[in-house]
Amino acid sequence: MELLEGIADRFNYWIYVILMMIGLFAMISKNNLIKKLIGMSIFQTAIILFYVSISYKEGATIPILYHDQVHGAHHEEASVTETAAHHDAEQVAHEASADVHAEASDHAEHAASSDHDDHAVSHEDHGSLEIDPDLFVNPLPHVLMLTAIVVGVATLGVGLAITQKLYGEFGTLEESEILEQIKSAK
Amino acid sequence: MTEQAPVLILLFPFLTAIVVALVGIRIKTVCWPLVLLSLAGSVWASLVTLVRVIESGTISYKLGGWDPPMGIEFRIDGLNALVAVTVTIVALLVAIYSRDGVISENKNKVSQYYTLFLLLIAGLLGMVITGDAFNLYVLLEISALTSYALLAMGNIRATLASYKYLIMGTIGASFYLLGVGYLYMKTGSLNMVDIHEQLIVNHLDGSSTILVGFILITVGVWIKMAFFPLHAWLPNAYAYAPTTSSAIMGPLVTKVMIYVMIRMVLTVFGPVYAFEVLNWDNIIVWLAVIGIVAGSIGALAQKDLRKMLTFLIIAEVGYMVGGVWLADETGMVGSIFHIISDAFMTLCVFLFAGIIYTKTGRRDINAVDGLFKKMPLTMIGFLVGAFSLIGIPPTAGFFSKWYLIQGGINSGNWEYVVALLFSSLVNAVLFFRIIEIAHFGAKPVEGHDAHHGDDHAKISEGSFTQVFPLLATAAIILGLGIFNKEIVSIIQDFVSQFNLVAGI
Amino acid sequence: MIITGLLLLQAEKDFPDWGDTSSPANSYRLSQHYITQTLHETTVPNMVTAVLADYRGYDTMFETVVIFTAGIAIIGILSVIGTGGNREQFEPKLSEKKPDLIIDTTCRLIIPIIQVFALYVVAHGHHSPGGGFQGGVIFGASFILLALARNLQTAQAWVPENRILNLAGIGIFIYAGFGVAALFLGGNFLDYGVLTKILPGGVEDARSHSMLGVEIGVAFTVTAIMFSIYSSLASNGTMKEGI
Amino acid sequence: MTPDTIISFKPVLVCLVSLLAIIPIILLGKKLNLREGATFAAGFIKFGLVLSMLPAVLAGSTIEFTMWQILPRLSIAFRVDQFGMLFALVASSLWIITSLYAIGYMRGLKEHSQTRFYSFFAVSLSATLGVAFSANLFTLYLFYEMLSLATYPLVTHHQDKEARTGGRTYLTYLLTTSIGFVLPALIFIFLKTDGGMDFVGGGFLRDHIGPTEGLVLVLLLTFGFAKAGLMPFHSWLPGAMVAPTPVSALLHAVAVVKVGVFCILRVYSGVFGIDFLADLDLGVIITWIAGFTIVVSSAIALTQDSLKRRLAFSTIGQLSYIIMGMALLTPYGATGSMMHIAMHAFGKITLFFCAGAIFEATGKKYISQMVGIGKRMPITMTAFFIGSLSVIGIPLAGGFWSKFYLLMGTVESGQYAMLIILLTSSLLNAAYFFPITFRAFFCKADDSLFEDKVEEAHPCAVIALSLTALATMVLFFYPGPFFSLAEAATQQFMNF
Repeated sequence: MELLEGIADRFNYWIYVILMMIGLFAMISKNNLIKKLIGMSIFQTAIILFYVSISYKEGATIPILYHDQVHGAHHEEASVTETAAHHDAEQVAHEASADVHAEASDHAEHAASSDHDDHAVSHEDHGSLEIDPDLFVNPLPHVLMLTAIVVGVATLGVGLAITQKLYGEFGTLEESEILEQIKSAK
Repeated sequence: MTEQAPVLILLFPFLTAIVVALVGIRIKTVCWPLVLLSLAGSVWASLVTLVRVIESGTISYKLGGWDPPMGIEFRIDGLNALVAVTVTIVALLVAIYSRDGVISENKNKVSQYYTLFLLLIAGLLGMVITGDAFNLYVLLEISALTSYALLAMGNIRATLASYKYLIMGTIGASFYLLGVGYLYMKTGSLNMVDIHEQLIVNHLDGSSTILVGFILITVGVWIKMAFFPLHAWLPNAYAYAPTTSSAIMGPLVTKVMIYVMIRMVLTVFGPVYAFEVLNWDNIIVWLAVIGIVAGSIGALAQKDLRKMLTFLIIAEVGYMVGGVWLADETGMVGSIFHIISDAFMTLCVFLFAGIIYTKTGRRDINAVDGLFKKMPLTMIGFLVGAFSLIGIPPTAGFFSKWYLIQGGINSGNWEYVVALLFSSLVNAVLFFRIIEIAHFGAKPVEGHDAHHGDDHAKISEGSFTQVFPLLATAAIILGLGIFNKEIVSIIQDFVSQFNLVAGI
Repeated sequence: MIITGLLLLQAEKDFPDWGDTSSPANSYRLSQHYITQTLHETTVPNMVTAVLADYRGYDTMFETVVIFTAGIAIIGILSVIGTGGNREQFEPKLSEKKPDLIIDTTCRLIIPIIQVFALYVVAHGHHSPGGGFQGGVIFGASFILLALARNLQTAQAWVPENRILNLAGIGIFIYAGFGVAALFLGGNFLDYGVLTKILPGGVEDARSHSMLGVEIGVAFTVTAIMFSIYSSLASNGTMKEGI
Repeated sequence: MTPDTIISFKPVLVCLVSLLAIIPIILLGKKLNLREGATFAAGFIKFGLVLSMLPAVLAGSTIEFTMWQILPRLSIAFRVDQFGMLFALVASSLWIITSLYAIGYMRGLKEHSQTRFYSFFAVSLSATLGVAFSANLFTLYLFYEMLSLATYPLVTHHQDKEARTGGRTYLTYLLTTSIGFVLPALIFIFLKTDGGMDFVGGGFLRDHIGPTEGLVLVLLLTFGFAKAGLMPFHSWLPGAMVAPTPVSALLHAVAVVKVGVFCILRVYSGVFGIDFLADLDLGVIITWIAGFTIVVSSAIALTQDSLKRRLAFSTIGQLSYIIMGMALLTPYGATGSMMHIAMHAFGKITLFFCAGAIFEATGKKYISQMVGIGKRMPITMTAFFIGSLSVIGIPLAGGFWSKFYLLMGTVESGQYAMLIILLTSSLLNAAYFFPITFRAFFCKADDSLFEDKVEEAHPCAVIALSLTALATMVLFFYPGPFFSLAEAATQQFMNF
């Protein structure tokens, strides 16, 4: 039972491993050049899945503050406590995350206050806006993945350009035939 | 202005790359001077940074004004200041050399070529000075992409080789990314020093995620570095590339990857973790030994001059990886010094191969037929490089081998010492084969007093822009050899802070 | 193959011990800081864009460089006739075959909308998901749609080949320009806070304005490079006859 | 003058003189006489400098100078002591005579690319003196490598097929042994001893290494310095006979081989220390190795028909005399071996000069063809006779003294087997030298072998070889400087 629960709990990590294996297999053993590139993109998407699954938090929304919260900042405590209360009710079921919550909240307290003093010049109306970090998904992996996607596109583009040049020269996309032609040509 | 120097090292090649891309299309002749100017600027900046590092220890330059864990920061200490200086000087020398090479080989793509050339150097420099693990991945990707393109611009054989390089390189880079992901999962931070602190604070030594992260990163870096079992793509990648591309990539790309490995082992994971906890460093030293032996034998079997040199690079990589994993202070100092001296040695030999190729148009070893008379300057440059690769005393190669062997003896890996000696002997055989052909002429002539046929009369000395960098590199090799005390003392106090136990 | 087989086993072996989904990484102060402080420091509600453009702005700058290199590399590898000034500038005449009515009208309708939407995405990177990259890609896609609908020449007429490169270059220059401006004004590279001297509003507003500027720069480069990759790949470098 | 250490720039100057001499030689490449003049000038300056240091060294003091401090414990430093002075005196004086001879030989045969020849000649000389004056093992190794590289173009001067194979064997032997054996030994010593590797009278390895390591190190270093031509690693020497005669004369009779022997003696006395070797009784092993080489090489020499190869094998034998002398670990043995360096140098160089002269004048290489040559080339053959006397060790020629001391050394050390070996090998020497002179003078010359009239070789060559022959004679009567230097050097090594 424990193993099953383990797998269920980290379901997306399993998928990531399987995807990565498919990608790697394709890249290494496939003979056709284009198939290798496809394998490569599968491989890169597997990594992106892995990163994104790191940043997931139970019951957290996308890392963008709601419209009301942005303006809510203007009338300080009222809106924050109201949203926090609403969330508390919903989260009481997840006793597991209770301690995380408690510890996280004092984190926010500490971060907010320390941040407060060094921004002496910052505008008063923003004040100590209360944003509970557990409400939002961790944004950092998403940023990293933006870069990884772009890198994937770039490598794919260069790969395709090279395959096109090879095709123009050798007339075939099968690596084995290309090697024969080189041997015969040499 | 000087405290901005760290970022200037990078900015000069980066911004000029874009200017060259835009302006180069219209006026081709403007590219070369621009490239030279930018690289001279970055040499100046790296020297200033080195001086500041010597005076005030590690510099931390916060990018975007955010303090380290939030924003990205450059962390420059003894090690990467030295490597940055080497990279910029080698780049400047190759840039001077490249004027004839680029024009003769891909005449209508001069501006693209130089843009990629500068971006490659910017990528490498960024990798050397950055203190952030993910940023290192991005810059790794840039230098990889530019090297695929620089290779693919050569003849058709080079394009096929660069395709293989692309596949292997992407696997290597993605493994590195995965490794960083694993680390991030456990430590939550991307800044190298921060990760290290987290590793110690929550004493994560035991957790297998960190172990797998470590394996992934090291394997990824090994692939990029063409360490022995994973080196398949290197030989024909560099052999058929345009001369300037192989001249810039031979000495630099592999050396910077070795620097990345050392940075990972020392700063991020910490020597205690990397050597004691894992304690399979002896296996790696054995791998390195096989790498050295295979590289040297491979080089023996080659007819093509540049392919032979690429096999030598594989052997040199074996030196450095072995040197690091001896887990011994002198071995570490030796491998770091070897990075610097080997970059110049490989550059000198590749420049020579490039000049021979442009002059005689032939790749094979006999192209060197009877060149002592016709191209004495080039031959002298080559001689210094060859002696340094073999390890004849006054040159830098001797001293780096000196430290490596010392490290080997201290840490009791005798097989490493034997491998080093074996490969220097093989180098001796290789290079004297060339010197012999250069001295005599390819075809053995009977008779008492053989005067060579002077069919090569038309070959004159290489043009100034080709011969000057070769001689400059030779001078640097000698200089490094004689004045290595200062450099070694910088490395020493960098390595000592990790208080590696001297020999297990 | 054996090596990769070994590696796959490695990936398999480490699986059991991973942290649970509400993993420690998220509790570490770094991500906490991003979530809580972005509003304070950059008045930009969308944390992802804030981190993307400001905290790790240096990363994203090299992001754009990666795309730029890809574009240059592809032109470098493929372009047989070279892009030197001396290439005879043929007049991109519209091909005589009459475009098919349905495709023509639909694309005449859609393309402007796509482009407007793309601009919206770029501009609203602060408040809603989106930003330089996404907007740029959509904008580029609109050109590609045009090239597909008609033929390469018409798309070329709109955005001639060497001007694309300039566009891409200008994009990066804008981005790097912000960084260098910060340098000249005394702050470290890419430190937008220092730009308050020239930009209206407080430190945070300066940060969000400069982020917007950077996003536009990124959009330029991405559009230009997307289209140039398409055009060189489609026409195998000759930039003449597309699909 | 009290025995003290004088710090002076002279030793460095000596080495630099011939190095700097290359510049005028290359510049004056075209104008032959001027170029020869430059070589001579360098030769004389060098010899003068060495002589100027002689009195100080004779009085027992050493001249030291450190050039570079590459590493805290590693430096390129010079130290002139009696032993170094003895060798330097031999090398620099013979250099002048050989350049005189080389002019005659080169002009006579109109060899090509002579400028390159002279410049490399000068470089190899500076390397030899560098070895002579080196203060520590590292500098010794540095100049040793430099010498093997500088002599490669000289050995392969003819640039034809044999030169290529000769050159290849020459390099493979010398480089493999030096990198394969000497380098690890060097590093091992560097690690074991925390101090610098300077040569100290009684050796500095005494308390650092155990007996087995000692044995390994001794063997490594003895065979590492392959230039000394010990049996297994000797075949590069006959191979190098391909070179023009002035090269084989100076280098293979005096400079290159003597450098090998010099390094070995330096290592025994300076690194290990005589009494340390005695404790580990390593001396016996080495004496047997040397003894074996002596007997075998003399036997092979008998069979060689080509004159130069015969001389080469006899050199191998003589070198092992020197090593054996030192390995006897007795005062007489040591003095005898050091004296033998000088005596053998003069003797053997005369023989090589004569071989070259015969080759230049008549084009003959093989002994069988040299019947009745005495009548045509009287001076050359008499010089050959005197040279062979000295090498065999018969009175009236300098060689006698050194052989005499060696014999006394064997008696003193009680190794009678060595005494027998010494005597038999002297007989063998006689066996392969006298037939040549006998056939030259007393046999009847049948004209078919020679062209019509044959007279002496190029005048310069003849003057040079008669000079060296005279020197061997003079040394017998007035061993003088060499003897006193050898005596003082043995004192220094023995009583520490």
